[in-house]
Amino acid sequence: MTYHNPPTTPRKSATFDDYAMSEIRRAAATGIYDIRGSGAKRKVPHFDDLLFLGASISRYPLEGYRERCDTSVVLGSRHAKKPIELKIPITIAGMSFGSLSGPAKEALGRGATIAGTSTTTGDGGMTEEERGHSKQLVYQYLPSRYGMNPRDLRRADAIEIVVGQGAKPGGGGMLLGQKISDRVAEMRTLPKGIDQRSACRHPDWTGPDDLEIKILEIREITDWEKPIYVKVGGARPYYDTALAVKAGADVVVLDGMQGGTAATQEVFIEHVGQPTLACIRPAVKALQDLGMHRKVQLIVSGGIRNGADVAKALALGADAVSIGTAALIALGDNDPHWEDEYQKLGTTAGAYDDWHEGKDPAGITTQDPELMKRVDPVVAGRRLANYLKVMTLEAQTIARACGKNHLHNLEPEDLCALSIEAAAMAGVPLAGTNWVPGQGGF
Amino acid sequence: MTYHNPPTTPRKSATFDDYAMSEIRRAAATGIYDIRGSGAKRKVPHFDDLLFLGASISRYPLEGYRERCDTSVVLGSRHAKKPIELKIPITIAGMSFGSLSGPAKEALGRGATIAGTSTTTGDGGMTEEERGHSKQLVYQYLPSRYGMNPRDLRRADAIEIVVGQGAKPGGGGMLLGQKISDRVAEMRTLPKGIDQRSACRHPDWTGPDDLEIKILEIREITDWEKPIYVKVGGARPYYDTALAVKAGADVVVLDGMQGGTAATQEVFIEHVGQPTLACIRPAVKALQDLGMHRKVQLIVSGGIRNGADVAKALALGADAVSIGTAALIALGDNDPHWEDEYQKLGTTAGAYDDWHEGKDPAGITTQDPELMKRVDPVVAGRRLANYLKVMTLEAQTIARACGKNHLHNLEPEDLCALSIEAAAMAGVPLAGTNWVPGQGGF
Amino acid sequence: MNISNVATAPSREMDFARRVFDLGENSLRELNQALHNLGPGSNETSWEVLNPKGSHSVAVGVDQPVAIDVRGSVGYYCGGMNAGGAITVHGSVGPGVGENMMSGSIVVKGDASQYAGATGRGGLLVIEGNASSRCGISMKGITIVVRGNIGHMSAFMAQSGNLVVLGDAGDALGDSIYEARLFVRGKVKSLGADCIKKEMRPEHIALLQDLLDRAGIKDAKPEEFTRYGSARTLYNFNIDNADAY
Amino acid sequence: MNISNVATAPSREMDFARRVFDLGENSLRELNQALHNLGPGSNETSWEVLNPKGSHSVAVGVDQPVAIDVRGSVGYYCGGMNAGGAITVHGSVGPGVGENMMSGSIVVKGDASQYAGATGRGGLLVIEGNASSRCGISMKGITIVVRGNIGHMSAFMAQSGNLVVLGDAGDALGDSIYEARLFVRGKVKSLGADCIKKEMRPEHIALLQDLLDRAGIKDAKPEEFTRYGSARTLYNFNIDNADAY
Repeated sequence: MTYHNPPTTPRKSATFDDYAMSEIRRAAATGIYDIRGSGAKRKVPHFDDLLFLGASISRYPLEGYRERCDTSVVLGSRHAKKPIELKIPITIAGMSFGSLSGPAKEALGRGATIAGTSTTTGDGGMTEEERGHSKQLVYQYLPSRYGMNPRDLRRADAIEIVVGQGAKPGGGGMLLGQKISDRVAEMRTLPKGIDQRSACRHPDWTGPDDLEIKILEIREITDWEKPIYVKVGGARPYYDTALAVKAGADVVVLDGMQGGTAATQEVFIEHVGQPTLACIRPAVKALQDLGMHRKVQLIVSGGIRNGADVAKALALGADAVSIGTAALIALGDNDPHWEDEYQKLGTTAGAYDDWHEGKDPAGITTQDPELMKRVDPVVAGRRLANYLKVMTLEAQTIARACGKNHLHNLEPEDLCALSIEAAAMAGVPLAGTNWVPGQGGF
Repeated sequence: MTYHNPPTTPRKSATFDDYAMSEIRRAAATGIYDIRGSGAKRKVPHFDDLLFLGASISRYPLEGYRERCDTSVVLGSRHAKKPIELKIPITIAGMSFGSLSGPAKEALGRGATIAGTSTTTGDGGMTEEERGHSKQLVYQYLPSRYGMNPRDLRRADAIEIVVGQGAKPGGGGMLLGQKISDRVAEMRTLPKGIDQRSACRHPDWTGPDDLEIKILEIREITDWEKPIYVKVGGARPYYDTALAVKAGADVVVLDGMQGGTAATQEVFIEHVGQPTLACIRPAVKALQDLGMHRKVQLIVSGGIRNGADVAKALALGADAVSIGTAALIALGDNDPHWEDEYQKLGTTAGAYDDWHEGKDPAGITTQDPELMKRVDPVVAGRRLANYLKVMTLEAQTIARACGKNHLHNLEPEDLCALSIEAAAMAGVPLAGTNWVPGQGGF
Repeated sequence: MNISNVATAPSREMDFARRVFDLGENSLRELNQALHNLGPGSNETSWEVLNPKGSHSVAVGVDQPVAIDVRGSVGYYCGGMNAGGAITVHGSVGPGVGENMMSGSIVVKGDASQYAGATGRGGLLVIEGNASSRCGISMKGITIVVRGNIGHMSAFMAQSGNLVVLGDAGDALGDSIYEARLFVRGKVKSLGADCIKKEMRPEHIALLQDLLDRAGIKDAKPEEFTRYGSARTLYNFNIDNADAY
Repeated sequence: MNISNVATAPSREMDFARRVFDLGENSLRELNQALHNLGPGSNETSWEVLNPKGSHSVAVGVDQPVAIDVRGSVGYYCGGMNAGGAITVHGSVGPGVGENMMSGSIVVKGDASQYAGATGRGGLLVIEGNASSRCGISMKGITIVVRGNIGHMSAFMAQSGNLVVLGDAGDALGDSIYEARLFVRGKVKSLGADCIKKEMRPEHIALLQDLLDRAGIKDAKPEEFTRYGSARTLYNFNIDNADAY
């Protein structure tokens, strides 16, 4: 054998990894921070780090017949004359018309209605497609107030006051000029083709004391009929939940940092807000401390993907969950079917998140009339309904295995955790031990 | 079906992985340890493991594109008659002329000046390019004293006494003969083409009591006009910061183990010093214990890549950050554009770190007149300015989301951690809990 | 009968008896429910509200062309989301008067607090006293006429509509403004980012005259006003404008 | 008038009154500021400093060709970074006398502590007593002449310049030396790594004679000295020299 002089093996830095370097280059070339859609992509402690214990021999000594495992949930019974009754504890989160195409919005309404759950409007107002095809529709009341009007307020089945979103707690929005079609511009009372900024605070109130008065106004306008939700991003979940309840909310919607967005600064998405898993227990604690758990309902969102996630969120104390990204994937977003076109856009199926550019090959996050045609609202709606039903079945399977006749009977004691972080966040013991790390309240 | 005898699946060792084995081979072939540039490449707890909470109901955010969020910082007001005033809290770290080419140094000066911040000389003295193009220039006072002279000392806007660097706390430097051009040799008063070692201790003082006298001398020479920084590597940050303050420093520069270097032993880079994240709280504690926090400024460096890193360092108590590696990447270092040439050098874009060999295809870490031409100081300076502005915008985005009108108002209480390690190092609670692991001092 | 605003008052053939509603005796809920119960052809077109004593949400969500006189001062969101009503407040109003108004008119005899006419989409809001900060914030088509002065940050992110001020304007007028038109007769303390002074062309004179007429203002001439609007430099993001953001 | 060093003293046409500065009464800051305030054509070319009592940083950063007599012993860094001044210390000096000197001269009548002339780039440093360890460490062009002995580790990493010693040298002389020239008249306790004895060729005799003349030394001949310099084996790293590192 002859020896040669080997070079050092090339090695990349974990700190300056390819992504960090490419971001520096992008910043150097463009001078503007990266804006993108979708939620936090980094790995954070999540529901996958929890396990259900299942039933044990001593608890079911004899074979019993399977009882019904109920999945229904009532939202808004605290103050509303007409609370919302859902068949399944999974709702479709608010996604703006503008970020999504008309057919996509229609498909969401169709699918949710088949599955017996509600959809939500979003920044940009209520569309006829959505109202028409949704049996139960939640109308978002946002800082931008794009398209807000009393007629739609009264046509809605519930009203969601959006204080924040998990992808950007404390941040506003931005819809780039490319996506402003005639229809979007008209709904938003803005010229076509200009960047549309959404404010981060509401124009006519600040703080929990004002919020209480704002809720009163909306109740008066809608004659105390409709449930009023308050949606917050996962920032200080204990305080935010407590304040929403004190301000009079019927339902608190809590969106963790993995929650999707249509367009936000990458730095915001990845670095601001707490993981969904970390938000639930403090929020539930706030409800319990106020004696309002199960009286004011808690809807949790941000990275819900399957029935196990649903069951775990409920076991930790949520009343329901909400999905955004997962619903879009069910409709066909980021599907390998369009891989060629994703490649042309410099990305790959599964990684496409430049939704603000409006070039979505799957026709979902776009306002391009041609691309939009790729979404058949009937077929896509059916797909969404299928997916919602599967999630529900999965959650039921788990609940039955734990001997529960209603999903709401799942408890933290049914869980254990695979990592110290998840155990501490969820307030459940590490698997195989009775150690709940960092115990001592929130 | 016929059965065959399957071979064992080939399996590599996690301990003797490819990199470890190739290093053994390299050592066996060459008889010298690996010298390279850049910082620690292994994965260590870093700012990515922290999150900002953001504002919601209990705190009010500032309007993202509107409400003022100040970023200015004053350095050296403790003793200097003429402190340094920067528009942004991100400075360019000291990188030696010799390790970098003249055009690269000029580009750093141009970019920093556009962005309203300072640059720093480095081992090897002050060049005209740099002094001419930098509105604010910090002059390093190093053990080697290459090129040190009273005229440049007085032309500088501040003086940085370098006690150590994060990549090699306690170690000296080495510039291999290949990189010693006529100009470099002349500035360093050394023959061309020989290896240049930089000492690890200053030739005329040792220890904190001597340092106090050395600082007095420099103040006397510069008539107490200029801020005097003391730069230390992240070794024993509590004591090192406290001693720098007691010795009379105006500013302490603290460089964590991920900090870059022009040429140091790989074993030193990867195995000596503490991660940047772990250094900040002890240093801030030292300042607080001495009643000097915000009076003596703390600049943190080592692996700063984006505005989130900046915001997190500031929230933990730093007054500003400093960048080295990231600035080089912004200028074009390790750019995939030169992939063919990187391949010829036996490496790949993103992994090239044999900067001491002077063959940098990007023309940055070289003294080769032909390669050097690849850096256009005007274009590269503009790129750096873009990058600095993006980082600042990102940090502002976060600060606004936390309701701050100045980056310096970010606090540890605005943060939570994703891992037990990061929570303990940063002294902030694990997300979703109020558990600060290992609390009880440093 | 006191109809403060003939120009926009609903036309009626007969004047039926007024309905008088005393908030000292009945609840806010009853008042608003009664107003919402009015059908399209209702005869009860004239209402009077006594003793509001700073109540919030007085006459919100009105959706019929009725005249409502409020005798006294009110709290937040008076006339919020008004669609067609002609509301007159004989006193001062709290924050967010006429927020998100769709059509109709609101006349305030006294002063208005923050956020007057916020996000309003149509109709006419007249404030005979002063308006405080953030007047016309995020306005989307409403016309606001203020006899007195307006406070800081007014017409912030104003998208469309008209803001007419006979007195002075505070700091940062029209910051981040889109396509709304601002007319100020007095001094402007400072303009916000991307807001500039613009030429008063004949069509603007005509428009402003019409607005003043509709607000029943006789003692001011369009020529005395200066027009302000968007420089449109922030319409698409550019890094060199970062300081303005 | 006492000019200790005629060879390098600045030439002057007239002898103005001396400025006398008593450090027992005025502060160090005032002394150095006064010296720095001197302009290129200043008349105050002759200074006397009384009662230094071991002060540090006496007459640092002098940048004009003035003569300064210090009466007594001083602390660290006396005459640090001197550029052109002719400084005479009538006593002993602490560590780092004339550190990083650029030009001019410093004469020490007594002994010098560690680091004398460290990193000096030019000019002449004369020590009439002994110099302690690390004399001429990292020197970069300065000429140092010591009448007595020098301590260990002198001329460590010396890059360039001349070190002349009339007495003995301590351990590890010239360790890791680059291109500086060392001349020792007495014994050398030991040589440092890569430092070797070298031949005294005629040009070295001439050079050394010139240096002795400039230092005003009449009682020593160049021929009595031995020259030492770099073996240049450590100039580029080789694993087999690792022991020397």
